[in-house]
Amino acid sequence: QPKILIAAASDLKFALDSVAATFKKTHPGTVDITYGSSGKLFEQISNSAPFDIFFSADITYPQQLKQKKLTLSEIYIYGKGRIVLWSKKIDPEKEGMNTLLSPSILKIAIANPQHAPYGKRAEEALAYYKLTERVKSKLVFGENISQTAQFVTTGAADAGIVALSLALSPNMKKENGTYFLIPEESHKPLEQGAVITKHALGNAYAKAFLDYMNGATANAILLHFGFTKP
Amino acid sequence: MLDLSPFYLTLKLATVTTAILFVISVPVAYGLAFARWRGKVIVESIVGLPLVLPPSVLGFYLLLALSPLNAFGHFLEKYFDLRLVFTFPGLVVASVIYSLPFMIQPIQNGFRSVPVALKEAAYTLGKSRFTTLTKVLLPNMKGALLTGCMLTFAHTIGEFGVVLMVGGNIPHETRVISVTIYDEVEAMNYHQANVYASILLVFSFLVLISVYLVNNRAFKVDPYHD
Amino acid sequence: MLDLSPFYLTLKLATVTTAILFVISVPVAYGLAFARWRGKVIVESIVGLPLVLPPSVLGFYLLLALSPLNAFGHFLEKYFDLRLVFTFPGLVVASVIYSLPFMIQPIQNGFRSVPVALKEAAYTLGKSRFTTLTKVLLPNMKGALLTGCMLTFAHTIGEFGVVLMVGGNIPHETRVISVTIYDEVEAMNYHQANVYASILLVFSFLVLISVYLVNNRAFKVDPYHD
Amino acid sequence: MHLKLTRIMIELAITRKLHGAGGAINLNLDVRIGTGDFVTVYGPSGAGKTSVLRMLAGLLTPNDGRIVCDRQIWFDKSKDINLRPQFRNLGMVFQEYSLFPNMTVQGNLEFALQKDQPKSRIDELLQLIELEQLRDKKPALLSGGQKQRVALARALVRQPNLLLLDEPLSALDTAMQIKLQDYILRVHRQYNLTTLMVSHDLNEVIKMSKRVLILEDGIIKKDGPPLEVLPLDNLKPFITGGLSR
Amino acid sequence: MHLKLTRIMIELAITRKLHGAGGAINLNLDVRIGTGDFVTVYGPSGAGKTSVLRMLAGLLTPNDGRIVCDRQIWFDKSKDINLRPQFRNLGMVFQEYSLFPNMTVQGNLEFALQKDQPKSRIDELLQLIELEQLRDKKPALLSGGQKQRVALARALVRQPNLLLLDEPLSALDTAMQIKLQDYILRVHRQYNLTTLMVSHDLNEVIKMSKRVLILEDGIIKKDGPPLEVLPLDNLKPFITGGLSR
Ligand SMILES: Nc1ncnc2c1ncn2[C@@H]1O[C@H](COP(=O)(O)OP(=O)(O)OP(=O)(O)O)[C@@H](O)[C@H]1O
Ligand SMILES: Nc1ncnc2c1ncn2[C@@H]1O[C@H](COP(=O)(O)OP(=O)(O)OP(=O)(O)O)[C@@H](O)[C@H]1O
Ligand code: MOO
Ligand SMILES: [Mg+2]
Ligand SMILES: [Mg+2]
Repeated sequence: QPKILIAAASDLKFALDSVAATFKKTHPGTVDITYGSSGKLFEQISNSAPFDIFFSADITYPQQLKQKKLTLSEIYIYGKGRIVLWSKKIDPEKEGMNTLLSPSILKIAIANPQHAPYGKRAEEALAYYKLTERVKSKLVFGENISQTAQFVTTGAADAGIVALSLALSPNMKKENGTYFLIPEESHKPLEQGAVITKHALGNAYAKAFLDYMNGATANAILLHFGFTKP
Repeated sequence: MLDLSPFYLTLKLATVTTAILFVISVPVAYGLAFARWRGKVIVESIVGLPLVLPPSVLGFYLLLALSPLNAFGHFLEKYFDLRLVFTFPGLVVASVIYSLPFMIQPIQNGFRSVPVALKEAAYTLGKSRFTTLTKVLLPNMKGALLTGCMLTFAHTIGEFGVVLMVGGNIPHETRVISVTIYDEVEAMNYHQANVYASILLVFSFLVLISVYLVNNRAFKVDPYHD
Repeated sequence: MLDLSPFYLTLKLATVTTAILFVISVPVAYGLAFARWRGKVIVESIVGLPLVLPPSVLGFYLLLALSPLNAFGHFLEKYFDLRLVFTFPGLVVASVIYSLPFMIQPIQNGFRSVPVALKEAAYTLGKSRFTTLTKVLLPNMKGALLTGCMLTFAHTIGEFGVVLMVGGNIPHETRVISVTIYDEVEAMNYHQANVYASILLVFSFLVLISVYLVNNRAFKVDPYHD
Repeated sequence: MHLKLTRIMIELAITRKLHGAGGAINLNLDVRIGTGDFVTVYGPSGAGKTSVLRMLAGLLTPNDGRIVCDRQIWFDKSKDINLRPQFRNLGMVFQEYSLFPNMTVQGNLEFALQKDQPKSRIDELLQLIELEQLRDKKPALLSGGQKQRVALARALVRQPNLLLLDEPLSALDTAMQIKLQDYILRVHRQYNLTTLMVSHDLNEVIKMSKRVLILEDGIIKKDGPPLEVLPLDNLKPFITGGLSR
Repeated sequence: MHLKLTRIMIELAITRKLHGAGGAINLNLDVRIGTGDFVTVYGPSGAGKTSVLRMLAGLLTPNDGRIVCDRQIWFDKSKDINLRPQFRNLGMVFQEYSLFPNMTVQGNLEFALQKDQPKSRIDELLQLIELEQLRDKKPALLSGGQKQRVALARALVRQPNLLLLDEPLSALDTAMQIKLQDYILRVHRQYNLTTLMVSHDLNEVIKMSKRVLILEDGIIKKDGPPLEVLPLDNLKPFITGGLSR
């Protein structure tokens, strides 16, 4: 019975669960996935965590692993992430980014730009729209993109910049929010990279999974969750 | 360029939390230690529950409760113009709930370790329960009080999951030292993280040393027994 | 479909951690409570330090220390064939360090609250220090021992940051209940999270209630004083 | 002028079950004590003497009956009255001292001081018990007899109407005993204090009290003047036993 | 046959500073006690009696001097010897009982039992102190005198060579005192125990001991047979004082 353990960035939560489910139908075996912030997972893999594949929200982490010779494959860019402005309080579709200036938006959640890839992009987008200074006092920071989503879905923050993949997930849709897709030109691309790590040595199942990610089914699922092909 | 505000915020949070919890815990622990009503164990157990919830989960539920979209948070906002999420007062509320058992448990045990005879002696001298509490019971359980305050204070300093959730990591408002160090680690600024952590450790070490020095003096095994 | 393995792992972790810490803490607290050498406060303070480090930072440093890439972890792997990171034994080591002060501090205070006269009486009866410890001191500080064990046990159940960092959230190996609930919250599976949290709370509540019931019986204020 | 002898300070009619050395004891009392009387409770170890004082002080609850002091009901089972110890104006010397370990000798006495009392009262008492030089020491450092003296002084600070003394001088040498007995008698007379003392020292009982209650197995076996009710034959053979050896 | 009178059990030559009621006391002793002797230490409260016993037991460290017991050095400042209390084979009754609150009456006695001793020893002693019915009770439930009896019995369980009794009968009624005095004397003679007792009860001292050390302010003022060194005039006026009132 083949078996792999995957470490994946939290923005992949729903997409990768679906991919794994379909994968298992054609490739019987066990696929366990541990989600977390890309930085933490990178740290753990660097210190010999038993993960076979690493899906990062930011391509730089797999690149660093490769430099450290902790990988077994090339880096595979499985998609580009997008960010959205999400709110329960106001429909951001109407005014786009300027929604953030509304007096009824008291708190805006973004992921921590210091270490979360989605946070960095959010910050860039704010700068692009020259909002940085004007909303600075409204910002609150989630540890990763999931926590940021919790800030807005619970209503603790009035609006937030989260991953499109999360906004499209059934669980977040249930929350009755609306979102505005932030134009791509406002920030650097969110290149999502995956790599097989040293731990998978001799594990063909890991290779099979990554190959499957490249296939049509997986791509359709990824697209459904808003990950466009680069 | 070291930002000192996290240290300041942390110290403030730990001090305020410890003070509030002390004031809450002394009467509650007193009641729990001496009361004899049946339902007591239920209260005792509820008081212990915050301990078993993972901090970030506790934080999440607090976030829900305090969110202006929900009844309680809405009530606070509407009638008191108070929004607790992502504010320092909110952190205090969260820390108080989170650390409750660390203060109550040792103090309750302390109350029980004071000989009943002392309480009785104070009563026959006509002293009220309050005077007996402040002049006889508490001074004879200093060790327990100190244990409670120390565990609470240190625990609040190291507190992270709840604070991150309820506080939202806002610089100068809710970004305490634990969150700051964590951010630096995650950003792989290990040097900066080490600097912060070292300062925290050295500072805490100094605080602990002075507390223990004072405490040991207070506890000095009386010279009759050597 | 509820996965029960996190509960099992958590219970195992909390039990093993509490047991190990108890065995470590009794002698250490004994030494700290009664020893008179000068450097004592330094040890006391060091013992208290794990408290002030944010769990995830402590976890990070432990990860570094135990990683086979670094000296200590390498040494363990080479000579004992022991890898602690991302394994259950590693979680135990981390939890023991993390909860150390919660066990030592109350026990140390307990030792001090037993009247010296009892120790003296045992000695004049020719009893060794060990017999005096087990038959006289410990039985007369049950409350303190219980406080230590309860705080440690509950704290380990709720422990999260350290476990996540050192354990790495690996199913059936290091995915304890705190991490599981957190994962469900992160995935916005609030229903599932609530189910897990409720089971944890109800279970903990029952444990706490029974501990308190037994404890209250042990502590029953003697009927001469009513 | 009132008839001092007829005024009653304490009416005690109570029962309480105790675990005695010879099986269950049923402590069963029905006594009246006049204002300003000095009454001793005498009886073998475990007879229930301390328990009687504790019930008067409100520290032990009778199973049944009533206690009236100075026309105020302190305890009445049928009416469900049980005045808390704080409100029973009395002074008590505990058989096991119960000094406050956190306070100095002086602190223990000052704690008993009431607002309207002068501080000089403390100095007076410290001098009486000959512990002025140890006033700043904590009880843990005192000898047994020194502790007992502090316990006595502490009970005397308030000058209450009712004084309960549980073997107040048992740990003291003869000279100190005599001195403190004389002092107790002096304040007893001066302030017309009603005093209930437990003592097993025959000499002391004879010297101090007008009335003795002989308590045995929870029941008052005899009640009367010391020379009539005490087992005085215990006195002589004892001394001669030693002398003639 | 050996010359019993010349064998020395204890050699005590020590000094220790104490906080006395009249300023600092310098406890300064130089005494020898013969094997099988019954010696009483008599003196005012705070004179240092308990401190002497504590130093013998190894619970208080002398500032200087040496203690030799049965030819074994227990303490010698100059040689830096200080035998731990556990290894000084003695039995001690503490002035304040020091019973173990976690054990029952019987448990307290059994704790003192040594491996080779029969359990029946406990029953014997429980019977002697008349507490068989309370054997399963914890000390907190006992009366003062009952506690004192347990403390005495506990010290007697081991039948040590040296017995240190700190006011062992002060809380008991006369009848019980006489009974236990007789018992102590019996075991003392039977096992040739060396016994050092602190007591302030003149009758008791006269009855029990062959030799009395009068301790005042830390110094032995007199040393001799009870009838020669005790202040016997305290006895008579005391009783008559009461009787003639
Ligand atoms: N709350 C209680 N319930 C039942 N029995 C008790 C309680 N308290 C004490 N006793 C028992 O009652 C008896 C009388 O105790 P008490 O302390 O009144 O005796 P006493 O006359 O003062 O004796 P002593 O002279 O030895 O001090 C003892 O056998 C004691 O064990
Ligand atoms: N460790 C100590 N250091 C200094 N002084 C002490 C110490 N322990 C006791 N003292 C003091 O020494 C004196 C003698 O105490 P001790 O207990 O030996 O008296 P005692 O003769 O047994 O009196 P009593 O008959 O009242 O029990 C007291 O004044 C006491 O306060
Ligand atoms: O997906 Mo991230 O690494 O939590 O921003
Ligand atoms: Mg009594
Ligand atoms: Mg003494």
